[in-house]
Formats: sequence, structure tokens, C-alpha cells
Amino acid sequence: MAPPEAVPQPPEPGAAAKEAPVPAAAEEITAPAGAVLEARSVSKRFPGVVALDDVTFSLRAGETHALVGENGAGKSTLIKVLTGVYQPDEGELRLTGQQVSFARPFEAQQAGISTIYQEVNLVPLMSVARNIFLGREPKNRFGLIDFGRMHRETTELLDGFGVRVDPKRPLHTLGIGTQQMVALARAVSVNAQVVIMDEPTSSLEPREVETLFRVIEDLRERGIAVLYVSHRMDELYRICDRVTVLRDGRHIHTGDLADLDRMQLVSMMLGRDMAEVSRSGLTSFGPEGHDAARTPVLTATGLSRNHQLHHISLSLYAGEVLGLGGLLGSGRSETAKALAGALSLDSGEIGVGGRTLRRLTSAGAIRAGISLLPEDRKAEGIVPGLSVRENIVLAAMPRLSRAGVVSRARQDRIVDIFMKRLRIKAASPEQKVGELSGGNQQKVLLARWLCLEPKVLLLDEPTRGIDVGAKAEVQSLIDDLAREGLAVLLISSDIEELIEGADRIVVLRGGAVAGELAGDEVAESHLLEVLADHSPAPAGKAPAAQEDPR
Amino acid sequence: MNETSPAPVAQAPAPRKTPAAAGGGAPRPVTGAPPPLGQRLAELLQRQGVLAVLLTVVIVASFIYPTFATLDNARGVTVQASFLAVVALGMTMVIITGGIDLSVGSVFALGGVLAAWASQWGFLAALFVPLVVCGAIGLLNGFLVARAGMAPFIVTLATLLGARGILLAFTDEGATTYLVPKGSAFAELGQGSVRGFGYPILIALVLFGIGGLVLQRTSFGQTLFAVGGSSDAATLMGLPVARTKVLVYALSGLLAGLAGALNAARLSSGVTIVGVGMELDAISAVVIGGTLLIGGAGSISGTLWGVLLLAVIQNLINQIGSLNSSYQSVVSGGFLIVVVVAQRYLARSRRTT
Amino acid sequence: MTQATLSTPAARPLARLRDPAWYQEYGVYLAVAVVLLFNALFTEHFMTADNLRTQLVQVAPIVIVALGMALVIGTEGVDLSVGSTMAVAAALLPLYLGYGLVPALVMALLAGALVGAVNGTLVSLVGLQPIVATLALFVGGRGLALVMADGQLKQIVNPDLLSLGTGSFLGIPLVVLIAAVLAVAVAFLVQRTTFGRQVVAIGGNRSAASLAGLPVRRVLIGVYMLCGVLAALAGILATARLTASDPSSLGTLMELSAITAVVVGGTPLNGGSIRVLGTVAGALLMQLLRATLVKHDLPDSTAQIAQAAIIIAAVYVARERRSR
Amino acid sequence: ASGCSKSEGSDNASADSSQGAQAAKSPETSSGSGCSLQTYGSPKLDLKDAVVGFSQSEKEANPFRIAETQSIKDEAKKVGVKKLLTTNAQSQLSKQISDIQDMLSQGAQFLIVAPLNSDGLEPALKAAAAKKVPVLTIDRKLNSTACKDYVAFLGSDFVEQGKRAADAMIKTTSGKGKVAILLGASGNNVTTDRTKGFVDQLKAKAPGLEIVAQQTGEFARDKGQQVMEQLIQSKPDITAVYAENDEMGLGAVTALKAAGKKPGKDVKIVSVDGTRNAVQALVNGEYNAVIESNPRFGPLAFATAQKFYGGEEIPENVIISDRAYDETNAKASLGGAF
Ligand SMILES: Nc1ncnc2c1ncn2[C@@H]1O[C@H](COP(=O)(O)OP(=O)(O)OP(=O)(O)O)[C@@H](O)[C@H]1O
Ligand SMILES: Nc1ncnc2c1ncn2[C@@H]1O[C@H](COP(=O)(O)OP(=O)(O)OP(=O)(O)O)[C@@H](O)[C@H]1O
Ligand SMILES: [Mg+2]
Ligand SMILES: [Mg+2]
Repeated sequence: MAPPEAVPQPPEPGAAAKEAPVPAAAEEITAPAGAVLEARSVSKRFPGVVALDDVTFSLRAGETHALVGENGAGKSTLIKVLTGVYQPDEGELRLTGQQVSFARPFEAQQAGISTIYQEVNLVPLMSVARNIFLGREPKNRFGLIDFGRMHRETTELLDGFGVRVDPKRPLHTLGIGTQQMVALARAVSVNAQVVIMDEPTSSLEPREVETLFRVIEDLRERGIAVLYVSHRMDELYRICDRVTVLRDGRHIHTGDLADLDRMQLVSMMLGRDMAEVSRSGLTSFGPEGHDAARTPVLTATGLSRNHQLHHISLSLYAGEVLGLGGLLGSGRSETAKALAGALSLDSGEIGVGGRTLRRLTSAGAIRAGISLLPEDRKAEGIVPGLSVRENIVLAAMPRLSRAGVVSRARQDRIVDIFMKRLRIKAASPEQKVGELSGGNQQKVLLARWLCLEPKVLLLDEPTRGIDVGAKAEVQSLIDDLAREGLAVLLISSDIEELIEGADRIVVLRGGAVAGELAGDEVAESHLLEVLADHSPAPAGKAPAAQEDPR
Repeated sequence: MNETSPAPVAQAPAPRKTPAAAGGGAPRPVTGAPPPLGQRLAELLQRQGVLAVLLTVVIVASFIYPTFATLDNARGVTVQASFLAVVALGMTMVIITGGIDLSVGSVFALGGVLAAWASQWGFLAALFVPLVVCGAIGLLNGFLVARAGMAPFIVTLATLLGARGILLAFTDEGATTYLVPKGSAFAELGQGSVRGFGYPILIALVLFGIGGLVLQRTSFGQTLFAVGGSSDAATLMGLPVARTKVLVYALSGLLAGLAGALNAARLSSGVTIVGVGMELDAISAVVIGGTLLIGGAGSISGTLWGVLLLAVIQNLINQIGSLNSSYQSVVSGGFLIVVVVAQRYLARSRRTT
Repeated sequence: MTQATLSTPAARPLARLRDPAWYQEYGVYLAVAVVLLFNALFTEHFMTADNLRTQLVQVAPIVIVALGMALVIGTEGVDLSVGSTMAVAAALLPLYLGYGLVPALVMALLAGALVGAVNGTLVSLVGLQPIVATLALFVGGRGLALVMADGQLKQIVNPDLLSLGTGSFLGIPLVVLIAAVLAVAVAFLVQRTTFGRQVVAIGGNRSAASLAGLPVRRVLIGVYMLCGVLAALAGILATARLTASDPSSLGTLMELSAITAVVVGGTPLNGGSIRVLGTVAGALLMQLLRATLVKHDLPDSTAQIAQAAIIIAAVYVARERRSR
Repeated sequence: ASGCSKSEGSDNASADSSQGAQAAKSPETSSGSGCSLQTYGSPKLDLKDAVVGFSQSEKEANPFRIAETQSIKDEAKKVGVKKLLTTNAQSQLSKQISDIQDMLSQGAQFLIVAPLNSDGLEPALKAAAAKKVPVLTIDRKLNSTACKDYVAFLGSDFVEQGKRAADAMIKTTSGKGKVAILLGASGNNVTTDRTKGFVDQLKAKAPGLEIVAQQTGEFARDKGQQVMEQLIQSKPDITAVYAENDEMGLGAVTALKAAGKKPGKDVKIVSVDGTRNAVQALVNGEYNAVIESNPRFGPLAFATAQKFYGGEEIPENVIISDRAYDETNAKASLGGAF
């Protein structure tokens, strides 16, 4: 293991007194031994925000270094400064001891830094193979691109990641998780001395996460430094050697991960004391289930859509959380979209409160009280150029206006409530959503749907990319909402979240219902069994709509 | 189609069988021999709705107008279309990067005037001068778009004015017309022909061949698609985004200048009034050819069909006979709607996933 | 929570002057001021009430068209057919003036709405790209206008219509007044109505807007119709001012003037934001520029080069810079 | 839309082509070497059985072009040609070339061309020559060789029109004052020639007339109006306007009236074309002179063609005698204006 090493710490903020004691060994020493990539006293300001404030950071060869912090703590910004996307306002970068400055990501890549950015950054319209080999296509002897080789190598490469897709398929036809794996394959297949991953697992399944870990292990053995950002604590503890904590753009701590327990780490991230943190459990769902109503609010029967959905039936009861489980591409998102009228169906019926909705559209679904939080927040969620306020009230606008004229006062009231309730961190409600950190964007979207006061809430990966604190808040919010009588459909790739949060789980496979778990069956072992399809799903359970929820 | 989706955990290595692929259309073999010719043709037509439209129009017109499907007519139509084709080639590349070049019409005219002026010093000068000047204008466009981060629409709108201004200044407000020496090699370039098909046609075809290769089979071409598909992603992937954009506008300027020079050679003079509105024709051809205006997708061959389709429509309007000029506009506007809508629905039918 | 917002307050005033965002916000107005200043110093008879009134009168139709164009551009679209729409409106006027002014106006405006509806339908329902969708009516529209007018320019003698072009209210020419009122109305529409905010949201992220249940198609069609009606109105006013209906040349190149005004005014072409006041200033800037060039009797070549240079300079200053 | 329309009272009756027909100013003898069927090398043809093509350059959207096309069509009917093909290049040179080629491939045996530009029709002329189809050009002269690339040119001399406009201007202003020129579209031959003739003549004959502004009004009424409005403000001492077509002149009239000045009195106006509206303005006293550019080429063109096939020699330039309108003859000649 690497020797304990520390970075000069900035003066503690006022909150320091309350903080957990930081292990003393983590201080001292100036010249970090074997550092590949260093940032010294870098600061980065955006209009109205100090995203990085005098942060010093170093990454050593062969280590896997965790970078943690709340949403908006500055993790992605630090990464972008390290890789030439942003220029630091102050401070300098060093690569193997030499001072460097990257004017463009291109230069950082040339220098051997390979990065997977937080939002999947590939070209959606181009094929999988082209994306992987962009900028370094294999050439034949005429200097022309050798597509045969490119497709072969892509298939091989992705096989190593357990992903089997047609390399000619346009990227955007893949699910977000698969796209993430492609990005990963691209980043790792470049010969790099540093690999940076900004929340690579946020849209991955347990199985893909395992693959990723294998890849990281392999990188470590080859002496390659990995910088790893994630909000999932258990992952950090499994693979990371050291950890750096950022809070509000400041460096808080660097040290061996083994020296810190979860509580300490979380309290450092949040800047709250341990007792306060320990009160909230791992997931913040209440221990007991909810009391569901006897008649369903929402029933779906025989939803089918060319190649994607096959006779999916389910029903949702007021006051319950129904989990929707499945692997990547199993059709969970499609199901949710179909329920929200955002996807046209070949056949099937959707009923709300006993009334069948014909030719459901998004607007119609919203009117009927169905809200969908989409999974791809960049493409389908935020309107980046609009303010936080307007993004929150987007769907509710007609209700918050009189005779077509918007009422600022009414908007402000709602926005105020939700920014407080979800603890959205923004310079002001007028800040552009595009400038918020990923987690805060997610909260803005949640606020958009909650302020509609829906009867049915469909949540597609609601806690993706959300920090521990916020995740807990969102989870307890889901709990509360169900308790208040809302029907919640929860899609999550986080098995823990699904098991603890859901009262009942419908499992999809290949676009069809593979099984349903209710009551005591809602447990990890059962779920994995159905997911992995060891046995055909119990025949009687397939049409879930007929089942009693309890 | 499910065969390409991620395989389930348990049976990763086995070829995936979709349990519920009923009615899933023809399952595409993962590997294997290329499909039969008929199927390939069908696929081609589907991918390029414009080709289908073009063929339909040509076939129908051949039956209705006996003077349409003649070799003579084909020669005339194609040679006139070749200049627009060369311009549209550059435009295609620009549009694929998500940009647009409105200056091509003016640059085309300027290229012609410069070529005619320089032709007094011989063949090479007549090509070199317009290419240098027009390339420089393209380069200016590129720098303003890529390095200064200005919107292509407005930058090239300004150079549309600017190039026309330079042309007027160069010709004493249009009073001077430079002539290409009769019988010179340069004049031959525009007027000569092989079996009645003018050199400009051959030049355009060669350029399209090269353009197709560049676009599909070189890193530069791939970068164009990446830049157009997602400029941010391309930057983050470490592609030379700015350099590519500069190059592509320079290329567009060059090609417009070349087309202008060829046209001057054909007309034997540097006519000042040509090229007005040519940018819109080029853009329509590109878009009709299936290239997305937002960038990231498109094809050179589509553009070629688009150019031909526009030329054929024009020709047909003349075949129809004595249409008043106002009706001509109405008819070509109507035709345009029919064509793009038809192309749109043809293109849509393959996106049924 | 709000710690991050505490940026260094001491550096504020200085930073603001050096802040590129300031120029992006106020660049057009600065440019208008610079051109005015130049003319005040170097152009005879420029800073007179009569001359300024002339400039306003001439710019009014462009402003009206540009307002509609700004809305369309806000949805990530563009409308090339505005010039032809003006011609159609101009061609219709004399055909219906026999019934009186109001019916003629109604017919012309309805035609504008119809053109817009066709454009909007092609864009939103058929899913064509705006440039091509509107190109069809750009080509065909003027032909249609000429067919209706039989290719002829027609003198207007209806005194009511003529007074629309020449009359004034409290010393302000009616055309200018109408343009001003419309600018305020469109600004209100964009800023304060659900429709306006939906337009901006759709331009900002179409699929998000549609998932949020916004009536995307309806809004798009509405925007194009509004643009068509505004163009038709501009056509009516221009006709009234010309005292003749001239569908062959009325509004030629108007689409480019309007787009230039919008873009120079700071509205990005990729949608998601609309600057109404900036659009007015953009139109004014281009008008003052043309006036300056005419008044100094520059030949057309120089005038075109100068216009090109100034457009580039203005947009360069106001360009959106990446914060890095 | 015209089904239930109801226009205002005064509907300008469309031009009557029987009136104001063209007359050749410089008949047959003007240039020694005429062009005959033999020298041109075309087959003999009876126009009655012939397919004749007419290529118009600009949209029939102004009185000149409307009258020109109409006159050709009327005369073709009168002569009784088998088929008249007409095309319109819509101001695009490349389209005019394809138009001519299209008509040739549709079997045109005789072509009447109103060229868009003096240069650049070479490919089209070559195509015609290759098929031995004679080409008669009207209204704009080509910079090509007569009797080889084309048979002959019928039309006005634009430089001459500019000169005559200058003469009229000198007469109406008594040779003193400040003149503004409203130029036609930039880069256009007509603009160049009408400017040249006017400016040169003014320099030679009337040093007291100073040209204070030359701005393009693009041959359009609204542009002419706008430029005039600007000039009224910046050069308030302008006493005369030369507009290179009637439309711009009429735009200037509107601008002057709106500015409270009396067109024709405070500011003298001279323009070229001879449209009915301009002559009417002359009658109303708001205008000072109009130099005609007669568009009714039909009779003369077909007569020339018949002579050509009749074996007569056709002179290279058949310059037509354009009239001039002023206060004295305006009322009487209103019917002949187009
Ligand atoms: N381009 C930008 N313009 C303005 N502010 C920005 C910009 N990018 C980031 N910020 C701000 O900088 C701060 C740090 O953001 P950053 O994206 O680095 O957070 P993060 O730690 O990655 O959070 P998350 O876990 O949610 O991804 C946030 O307050 C964010 O609003
Ligand atoms: N065989 C296929 N052909 C075309 N598209 C497919 C196929 N399989 C999956 N997809 C696409 O892949 C994406 C993944 O499906 P979906 O989003 O429903 O899965 P999911 O269970 O929600 O997984 P995720 O965790 O990625 O959200 C969808 O966009 C779907 O259209
Ligand atoms: Mg982040
Ligand atoms: Mg999903």
C-alpha cells in the first residue's frame, strides 16, 4: 500500500469545529513521491460561483484514487481542469513532476490522460465502432480507414467488457448504460498513464460494475493511475486505495481510504458531525412497508411495441412503491415512457382511476396525474439555457399562470419551497440549469415533477449521480410520498435501493415481464435469481396486473 | 431487433436468441455473405430516399415527355448541374459539421471573375488566382466560426456581402467584364467534352469520388461527423475540432471558387451577375440529399442525387411548356415540398425501431 | 449552502467592465451608440428629427418581420418565407380594397397566417427541417403573389390605407408606433406568457419540453403563424408607405435582413433564448449603417464590404465566449 | 383567391400592343455587311411550320417584361407559328443557358433571346449553332460576333438612352443644379450603360449640373423610395433626380411627396422606360421627362425573321427608335405607353 501522504490543507472553513476528527497521519510532507498527475493550488471561478478554491491534489502511479464530495463540490470541475477542458484561474498542473498546461483536451490526451466525463460524451449519431476509434482509426495500406478491422477490434474489445452489440449500430439506439460501457472501452483502449472516471457506474448494472472493477484492477496492475469519482460508498471501499474529499470547492482531506470508516467519510463530505450523519441509515427508506390501497390507481394491460415491449401488464396502487427491476435494455425505461404517454404503443391499454386513457400523450398523462422523471437528464430532462426556476415550473406553468400570463409570485413560492425541500444548490433561482452540477440538475427535475402534485410518479433512476446526502433525501422523500398516498414506480440499477425501497418488484427481461416479487420475496437473492433467469419465471406470476399487491 | 442488445448474464458467449422476436422482421445475420443484389438495392433506395424520388421522376417524365429522355437533354442537364454540384459538395461537408456556408454564391461569382481576369496569363494562373482568393475567404469564414466562436450563419452571411463587394470593386461596379481568351486551354477546360459530356461533369464526378472517400474513409471525414454530431463530445474526445472546422470552410470556399472558375471557362467570361441565390440551391440539394442541417449525418452521394433532382425539376418545368414565370415559381415551390416530404417519409420508414 | 455564491465582491465593478458577458448583453446597444456618434460627428444633417424619423420609418417593417423571426429562431427554426409572405399580403390588398380597408387587411393577415400554418405544419407535423420547409414557400410564395397580382404593380388610392403609411399620431409616424407597440407586445409575450416561455423551452430542449407535456406541435405552428402574420402586416405597412402594391420586389431579401437583425441583436440561432429588445436594436443598427453608407455616397462595392465588416465586428464583440 | 375579390376602381388596363409598336430607327442599311441565310448557314424554314423558342431573361413581373413577352406571344399567334416555346430565366444566367438548351432539345428551330447579360451565353449560343438554329437577340446586345454566334440584335442603345435622358435633364433644369442618380442593380449592363451615357453627356454639355449622389435603387420602386428618403435628408439641396428606370423614379416621387416637396417642380425627375405609370405622372405634372425603352419587340422580331428566311440581309444592329415623353406629348401618348 502506498505510504500515507498529504497535501497542505487550506484553512478550515468555519464549520470545521463540528467536523469529524481527521486522522492525524494524513497531514505533512510536501513533495509527493511518485505523483503522476498533480494540481497545485488550483482555483476555478465561474460567474457567481467559486467551483475550486485553492485545491491541491495528486495522483500516484498505480493507485486508484477516489474523489468524493457532495453534488456541486467541484469534482467534475477539478477533472476538467486536470484535462484541459477548463483553464485554472490560479495554480498549476504537473505531469510526472513537469509543469504542464493543457489548452485543450486533445493535449491532455496526447500526454496520456484518458478521461470518461460525467455525462456520456460520445457522438450519438455515429456507430459504436466509429465512436471507439474516433481520431485513431485503423488504416489500410492506402491510408484509408479499414472498417473491417475496426469492427472486428470493436467486437473483441467490447466482448472483454461483456457487451455484445453490433459495432455498426448508431450509438444513440443503445441504452444509456451500454453507451457508458462504450465510453469506458474507448477510454481504456487508449494507451494512457492516467485514466479518469467521473461517475462511471451511475448508469451501470451490478454485472457491468463488476466488469468495470475487473478492468480497473487490470489497470492498477499495469501501473496506471486511476482517478475515480462515485457517490456509491461500497464501490469506493472495494476498489480505491486513497481518497480526496472536496467540499464547496475546497480541499478537505486526502488519505488512505482504509483509515476512514464510512461515517467519517460521509461526515467529511457533508461537513456535519458524525452523530447527525449516523442517525440516517444507509438507504433512507423507512423500515416498514406502506399501506397500499385496494384498488389500483394505474393499470397497464398488454403493452406491446415493436421489438421493445411484449405484453407488459402491471398495476400500481396508491401508497405503494413498485420497483421495476431488470438488466440493461430490459425495457424498463420504455415501459415507464409508455405509461407516461411518451412512447406510442402498438397495442395495450393504460387506465388511471378506472378510466382507460385513449391515445395517451405526455400532456394527457400529466393531466391524468402521471409524472415521469426520465433517465437521461441531459437529453430529455433539463432545458440547459433556462433558469432553475423555469426548469422547475416548466410542466406546471399553465397552472401557475392566469389567462396565459405567468405569475412570478406563484412561481417563486413553489420554487422556493422545492429548492429548500430538495436542498438544490444554485447561486440563485435565476442561475442557468446548465451550469449546475449533475446532482443538482437531477434535483431540479425531481422538483419539476413533484410540484405537479401527481397521483402516479414514475421515477427512472431518480438517484443516479446524486450524492449520499441528497440520495438519502430523495429516498426518504419517496418514502414520504408513498406514505402520503402517491403511487410510485421506482426504476433503479442500485439493487440495494430497489430492495429496500420497493414494496413489490416487477422484473422485466427482454421487454417482457419475467416475474414479480412481493412481500418476503423482495430480497436480493430472489431478485438476482429472476434477473439472471436461472429458472423460467413462475407462469402464474407473469401477468402482474392480476396479482394482489400484498 | 434484439440480437444486438447486451447479452444476458448467464449465457454471454452463446449467440443470443430472442425469446420474443415474433414479427421482428428479417433477423440480420451477425456475420456472413453480403445480402443479394436486389435486397441491397432496396436498402440503398431506402437509405437514400432522394434516389428513389429521382428515379421515379425521371421514369415518369420519360413517358410523358418524349424530348426528356434524350442523350442531348441529359448532356445539357448534367453539365449545367455540375457547377452547382461542385459547390454543393463543399456545402455538404460544412453542413455535416453542423455549420452552413451562405457565401458560396458570391464566392462562386468572384472566382469566375478572377479566373477570367487571370486567364490572360495562362491556364495555371486562371485556376490558381481564384483558388487562392476564394480559399482565403473560406479560411476567414473558418477562423471566425471555429476560433472566434461566431455563428456560421451570420459569418457567412457577412462574407456573402463582402465577396460580392470585392467583385464589384474589382470590376468597376460591374462595368468591366474580363474575357477568357478564345481557344485557350482554360476555355477548353470549360467547353471541351468527352462524347458530348463536358469536362465540368467529369471534374465534378471525380471530385465527388474523392469527396466520398475523404468523408467515409479518412479520419478527417470521421471528425467532420463527430464535430457535427456533438461538438462538445468531439472536443472532449480530443479531436481537433477547431482545425477541422477551419479546414472545412476553407474547402467550401475553394470548391465554390473552383466551380466559379470552371463556369467562367465555360462562359468564356467573368460574368458578374452569376451565383445570386446559389447558396439556397446548394443547401436545398444537400438537404434533399438526406444530410441533416443540424449536422452529424449525411452523405456525398445524396447530395449528388439532390443536385440532379433539382436540375431535372427545372428541366421538367421547361418541358411542361409555356408556363408564365410566376407559375414556374409556384410549380417549383410545390415540387420542392412534394420532394422533401416524400423523401422524409421514405427516410422515416426505415427508422421504425 | 450558498457559500459558493459568495464571489469576491471587491473585484466586482472592475470585473464587470472586463466581463465578456457584459458585451454579449449590451454589445448591440453599444454599437448603435457608436454609429450614432459617428454620424453626429461626421455626417451632415444626421442628428435632425426629420432624419431620425426617416430612419425609424424605414426600419419599422424590418423590425416587425424580425420580431416574428426572433420567435421562430427561438424555437431553433428559421423562416425564409417572410419576404414572399409580404409580397402575398401586398398582392391581396388591392384585390379586396373594393370592400373597404378592413376586409382587405383581414384577407392579407389571414394569408400570412395561412403561410405560417403551412410552414408550421411542415416543420412540426411532417418533421421537415425549417430551412427547407420554408424554402418551398420562399420560392413559391412570391410566384403565387405575382399570379394573384397578374404580375402587375398596382397603385393604391384608398385614403385609409395610405394614411396608415403616412399618418402620424402625436408626431410619431403610425408605422413606427405600430412597430413599437408590437415590440413591446412580443417582449411581453416572450417574457411573461406561458406561450412565450414554452417557445423558449421548446427551443432549448425539444424532447424535454415534450416529455414535460408542453404542446410542442401547437406551439410550433403558433409561432410560425405569428411570424407569418407579422410578415403580412409588414407587407401591408410597406405597401401603404409605397402607395403601391408591388409584389415583384416588395420584401426581397427581407429574410436575410430580419435574420441579421435577430442575430446581431444577440439571439442565438440554436434556439432557447429570445432577445426582443436586442432584435429591435439589431434592426436599428443595420438601418443606421445603411443610412450612413448612402449618406456618404459610397459606391455599392464599398458599401457591401463595409456592411460585411461591421456585421462581423458587431457579432464578434457580442459573441458567446466559452468560460474556460 | 380572385374568385370573390373586388379591386379598387382604377384598374390599369393591360397594355394594348397594337399601339406604340416599335419602329426600326436605323433600317437595313445601317451597317454594310448584313447577315443572310447563306452566310449564317441555317436551313431554310417556313415560320408557319416552325417551332420557335423565346427565352425571357427576367420574371414577367414588371411592365417592360410583361409587355415584351406578350408582344412576342401575340405576334407569334398572328404570324401563325406552329408552336411557341417560352422560358424564363428568372434572372439566373445559368438558367437561361439551360432554358435555351432545353428548348433546343425540344426541337426549337428559331430562337428569340432576351439575354440576361451581354456576356456568358456562349454555351447556349454554341448549342444553337451546333444545331444550326438561328438566334435573334432582343433588348440587350451580346458581346459576341453577329452573324456567327447570333443573327442580329434588335433593341435600344442603352448608352444612347442615358444620353437622351441627360439631354432631357439639361432641358428641364436649364443646365443648373444638383443631380442624384438612382442606379439600377449593381453589376448589370443596363445600369452601366445608362449611367455612362448620362454622366458623359452631362460632363460634355452641362458643367453646371453637378452629380451629388449615385446610389443603387436596384430597379425597384421601394428601394428607390428608400434611397430618395435618405438623400432628401442628407442632401436637402438636390434639385434633380435621374432614375435609371421608371419604377425608381416613381419611388422618388412618393418619397418627395411624403417629405412635403413637389416632385416635378422642386425636384425635377427624369427616368428611362416609358411605363404607363410614369407617363401618367408626367401628365399629373409630377415628372419631367421619360425616355422610352420600347419593349414591344414582337412585330419587328418576326418581321426580321421573315426577312431573314426570305433571303434578305439583316444588319448587325437593328436599333429601334425610342420615343421621349415630356409635358408636351404625355397626354397624347399615354395610350402608347406600356
Ligand atoms: N460551466 C459552468 N458555469 C457556471 N458554473 C459552473 C459551471 N460548471 C460547474 N459550475 C458550478 O461549479 C460547482 C461545481 O460543479 P461540479 O460539476 O464540479 O460539481 P461535482 O462535484 O461534479 O458535482 P456532482 O456530484 O453533482 O457531479 C457547482 O456549483 C456548479 O454549479
Ligand atoms: N434490439 C434492440 N434494437 C434496437 N434498440 C434496442 C434493442 N434493445 C434495446 N434497445 C434500445 O436500448 C435502450 C435500452 O432499453 P431501455 O432503456 O428500455 O432499458 P432499461 O431496462 O431501461 O435499461 P437502462 O438501464 O439502460 O435504462 C432502449 O433505448 C432501446 O430502444
Ligand atoms: Mg460531477
Ligand atoms: Mg432505462
